[in-house]
Amino acid sequence: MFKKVLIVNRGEIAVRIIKACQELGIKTVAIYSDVDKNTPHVLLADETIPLGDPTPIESYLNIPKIIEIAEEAGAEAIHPGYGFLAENPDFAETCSKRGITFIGPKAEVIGLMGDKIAAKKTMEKAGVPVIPGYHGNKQDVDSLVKEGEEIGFPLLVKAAAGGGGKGMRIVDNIDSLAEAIESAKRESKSSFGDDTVFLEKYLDKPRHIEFQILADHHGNTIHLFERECSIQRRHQKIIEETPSPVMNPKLREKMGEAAIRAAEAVGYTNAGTIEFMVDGKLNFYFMEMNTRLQVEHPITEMTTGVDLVKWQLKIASGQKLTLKQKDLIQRGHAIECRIYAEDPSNGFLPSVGTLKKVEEPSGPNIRVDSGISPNLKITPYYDPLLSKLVVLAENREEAIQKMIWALSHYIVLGVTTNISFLKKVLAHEEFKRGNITTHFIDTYFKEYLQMKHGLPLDAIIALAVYDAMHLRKQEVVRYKEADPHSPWRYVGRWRVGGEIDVH
Amino acid sequence: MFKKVLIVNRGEIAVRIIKACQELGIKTVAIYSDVDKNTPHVLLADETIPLGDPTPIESYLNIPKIIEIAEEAGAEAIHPGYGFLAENPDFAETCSKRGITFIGPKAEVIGLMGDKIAAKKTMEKAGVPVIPGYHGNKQDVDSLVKEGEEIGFPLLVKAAAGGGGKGMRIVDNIDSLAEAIESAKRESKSSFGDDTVFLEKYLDKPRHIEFQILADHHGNTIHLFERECSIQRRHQKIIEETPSPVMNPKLREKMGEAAIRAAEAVGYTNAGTIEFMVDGKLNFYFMEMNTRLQVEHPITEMTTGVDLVKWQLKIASGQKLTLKQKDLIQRGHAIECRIYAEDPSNGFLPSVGTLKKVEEPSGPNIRVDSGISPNLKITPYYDPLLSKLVVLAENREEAIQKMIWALSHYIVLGVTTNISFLKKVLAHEEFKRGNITTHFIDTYFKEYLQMKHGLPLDAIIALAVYDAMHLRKQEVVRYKEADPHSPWRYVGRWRVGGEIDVH
Amino acid sequence: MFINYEHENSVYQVGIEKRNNKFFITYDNTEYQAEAEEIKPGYLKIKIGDKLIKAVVTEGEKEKYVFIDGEIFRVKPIPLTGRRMSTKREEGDLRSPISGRVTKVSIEEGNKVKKDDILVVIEAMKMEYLIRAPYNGVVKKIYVKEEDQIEIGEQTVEIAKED
Amino acid sequence: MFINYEHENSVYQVGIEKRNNKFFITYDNTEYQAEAEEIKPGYLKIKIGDKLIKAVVTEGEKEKYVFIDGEIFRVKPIPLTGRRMSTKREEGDLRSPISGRVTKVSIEEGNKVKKDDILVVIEAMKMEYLIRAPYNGVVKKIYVKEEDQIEIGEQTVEIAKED
Repeated sequence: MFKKVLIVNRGEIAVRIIKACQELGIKTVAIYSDVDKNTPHVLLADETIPLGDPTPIESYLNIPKIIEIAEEAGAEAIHPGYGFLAENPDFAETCSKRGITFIGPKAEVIGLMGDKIAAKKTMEKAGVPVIPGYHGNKQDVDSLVKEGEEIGFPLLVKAAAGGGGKGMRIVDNIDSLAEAIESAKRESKSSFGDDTVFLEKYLDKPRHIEFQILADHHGNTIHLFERECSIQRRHQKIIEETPSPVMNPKLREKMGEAAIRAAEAVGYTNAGTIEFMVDGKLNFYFMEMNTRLQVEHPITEMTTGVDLVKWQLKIASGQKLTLKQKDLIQRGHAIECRIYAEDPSNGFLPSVGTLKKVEEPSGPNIRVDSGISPNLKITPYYDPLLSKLVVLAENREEAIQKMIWALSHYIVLGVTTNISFLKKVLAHEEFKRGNITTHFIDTYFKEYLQMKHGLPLDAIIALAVYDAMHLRKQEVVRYKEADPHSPWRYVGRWRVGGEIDVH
Repeated sequence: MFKKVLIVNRGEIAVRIIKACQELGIKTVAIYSDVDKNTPHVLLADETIPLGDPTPIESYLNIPKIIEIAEEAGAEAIHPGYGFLAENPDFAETCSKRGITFIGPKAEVIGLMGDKIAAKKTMEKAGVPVIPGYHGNKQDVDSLVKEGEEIGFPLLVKAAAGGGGKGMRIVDNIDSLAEAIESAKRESKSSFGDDTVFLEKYLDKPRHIEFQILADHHGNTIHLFERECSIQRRHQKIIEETPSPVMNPKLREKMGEAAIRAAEAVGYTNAGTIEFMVDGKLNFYFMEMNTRLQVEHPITEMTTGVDLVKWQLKIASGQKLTLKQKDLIQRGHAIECRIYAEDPSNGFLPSVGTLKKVEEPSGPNIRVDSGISPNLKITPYYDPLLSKLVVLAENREEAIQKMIWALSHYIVLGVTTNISFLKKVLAHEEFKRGNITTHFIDTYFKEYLQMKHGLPLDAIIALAVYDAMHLRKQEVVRYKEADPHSPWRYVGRWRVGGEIDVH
Repeated sequence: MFINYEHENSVYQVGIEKRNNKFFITYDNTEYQAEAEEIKPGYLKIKIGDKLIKAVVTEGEKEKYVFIDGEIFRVKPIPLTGRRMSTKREEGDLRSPISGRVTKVSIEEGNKVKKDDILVVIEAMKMEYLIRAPYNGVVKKIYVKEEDQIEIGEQTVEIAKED
Repeated sequence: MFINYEHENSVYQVGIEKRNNKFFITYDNTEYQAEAEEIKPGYLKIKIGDKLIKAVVTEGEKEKYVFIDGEIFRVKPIPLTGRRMSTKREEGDLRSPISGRVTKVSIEEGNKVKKDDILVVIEAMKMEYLIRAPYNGVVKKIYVKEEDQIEIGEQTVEIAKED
């Protein structure tokens, strides 16, 4: 096993990886940009090295600087987490050239799967079903519009290098196709430095269901069952669960086999995920492979009892996978909610600010993978994921109840979060029935998101009591001197103008 | 299911029960004595009712007051937790008479099992092996000494009404038997209002292994495997784990069957535990039955995926046990450490004070059942259990590693705790090998507990830096004015007199 | 004393007095008598008759947050001496919905634009936000240039309406 | 400035000066230069050369606690102006090891006692603690009576040694 590992990430995932390393007796090196100086991952690591400028490209994406740090610190291996450099083949390649173990698959595999077009072609060859679409080289807007017309609508425009909804557009008709392609290309260029896009048939009642893979360097590949990730906003998962409410043993076996076939077709090693789209008739199609740890890996860990991050470390250090497919069992039902600093009623726009109070729920089978603490500044530099709340229960109904309880006991004050919104989704009758698709939020929550919910009386009372306890003397005096005849004398609620119109 | 439940307990177990109720949509009523006004269980409950005087007999043991509270609050059921009134047949009986569901077995069963002598006789009749001993009515010291001589030494003097090491004495020879009997009687009288004691053969290489039982009101009884609870100090468990390192499938089956037989012999309902002693040759003997939830129930929950407290509520409300013996599987290895406010190097004496900082470890498969928070006063009124730290891992070795990591990240400042001592036990070679008996602490830690460990340089530096930052001006001035020629000028370490001799 | 809280464009006015360790809260023509304790900074236990309110209140830079009954509300206290603050957007006032970086300015002052034309692109947290023309018109003023940092609520462009 | 900490009956003397945001710590004839930051109350990050010390320090009523490297240490700061405080128990000085309630006093002043005789029984947290005679002797003074509350370190009985 490694003696020292450098974690090239921040936030909750860096914390998760550091803990796994420390439990295995591995020393950890954390890196941090100027704005992350006292964040949880920095306080937890055994050694910490500053990166300076918080701009991603100057910090967590800065390959030369990171390699230099790894060498100076004497780290034998690098764990990239997810995001940042996790799926960058150049980085994996550079590590390998400098004699540092990259904890993940080989650079070629990352490169192959990172090119969504090449990935689909490879999977088609391996006999894994793929979605009809255009993955060709004609990248001018006119040609793409023509290809799109052939595939038919609705249609998906997708950045070849993309992920997490970036550079992705759904197009309902030919009129808006050109503009969607241009915008996707622009976003992809700016995010990934590559503006190649491809087009895909957009499925009916689509679900996003993925399979977790573990593969060692001795020819053993297993899957750890599915994760249902259909609940998304802006094409970004926000609630994941396992088992999928739509899954049955036969389909699970078929999809599991396809996932293993997909991984074996590219000589995959370490942890990875095969993402499938499943339509209303339970046909499934390969969508893409994520050649890294997933954000939502904890739900698999809770239902299988397997520690995926520890296995990543063991596999990377050359150990054999001792878990056998036939011994693996899913038990119970797990749900993950992603806690974001964002405002659901304002288009899910990220919210920045300083966290004033943080109190995370706890209890049996409640897991919080968290990257936050009181007084932390949430900046616009990085992804606004604050933490992941994960629960396990004996069945789906109890898991939903537990998650709602846990969300109701999650105190994060200082930025706007999606906690309340997540509760509303979980409590929705159609969610409870398991009738979910990737359109769930758009279908059922358009109105909710524009509704005003009002300030309850108890909140008004609490605020008033708090202010009465805390307002400084001069403020109180000023209030007391207010003209008793002014219109402000009226005590109650009134409405300001109209809505805020964020066009 | 009940609409409202009164929790007749405090601390971590009250918190645990309230959470289970709230997840099931049950409203909770907490009671609290004057010193518990702002403790976690009070802050979490839906309704809270004061008990006044903190003396146990005036508060958490005050049956008339508690029944009155239950009726006024409209609670349909009472959960007693463990300790206090959990095994008091009069209380269970009173609840039943007043139409309140007591969440536990019937009063008669509690009474029968609470009388250790009658319990043994019942078990012998049911064909469950028991330890040789004297459980008779001759309770004068002379008769007991005579009976003890017959059984032979070493010998155990045990309060009939006892539990948790209270009113228990090990006697090595005839000379100290009389005094041990007297002292046990006195302690039992004061703790339980009953001074009946019995005598038992003290086993060779004894292990304490217990089986968890669940039984409904429809004739279904299952066991949820064993818990190894041999690591004890002052006859009180401090580390529990499952599976037991000594267990094999055959023995597990035999003991599990005996446990179910024992439960069925008394018409047991709800959650309970059959405690066995297992000797060096893997003979097992019924020791006693705990007719309530155990402190160490979480390790069973983590390895079986079953929520015992939720099942207690379901069973008490009349629901059928849907768990089948054949479907239950132990998975992984779980360990619990009890975090006590006590000083291991001073005879494990309880430590009182105010908790200044509390930061509990967290991470995948780490569970903290906690009853504490910053600024809480630890008083001498109640048991000094602060919390229970529980971990689950794929195997025993990783579970031990994880527990040591978690203990090393458990910050409780303001009272002395056993955290450091627990780590030393877990790291002991014989513990790692699973060679544990109930004598483990006495055998391997006598010396350790008397050793001085010294203050490391880093701690000295941290203290000095802290003081340099925080000492008030006049203090600093006073130091600065100190005579540079005084003997205090010498900077380093020196020893005061000898040891503190706590005789 | 009277305090005003703004929440979702509504203003809540409440009166509060402290006398003899009791709080008298007036809202919507009803008076509530409360006993209250701050058990640790921001953590309140408020008793009104038999009812217990547990809340956590904290102050951000410009707003207050209150956690109550599992929900979090953000309010802005409004100074009593101030005037009504309109939070309605004026037509043609295109403020940034987010703090981020201006990655593209597609227009120049004097340009004619059509409804829904993209005017400015702002990137924040790896996402792209498009500021579009709310109606046909002429670009009157541009407040930002490419690569500018922009704060939430800052104006980007002014468009003079035309038909 | 010099500070003394008592831990397990040893006294640690340390010198510390703050100059230009650096701390100069002298202990055991070695000087350490440190940079330090208190990231939140009691949470210290201390840098000495390449080495980083992370510690949590807090003050109890009479003692200080420091959490470092997974271990917790309790120390008593000793005022510089004070005299050496002996924490050694004098023979025949039988202080209570615990705060609790005196449930039994088995002796009277003037009684003869033998080594290991039980003198006083104290109950705390449902456990019983026995105070025994450390040697043969005569009961000189009894400081407690049954049902008294007793604090940790409080004297119970004095025994005059006899052989």
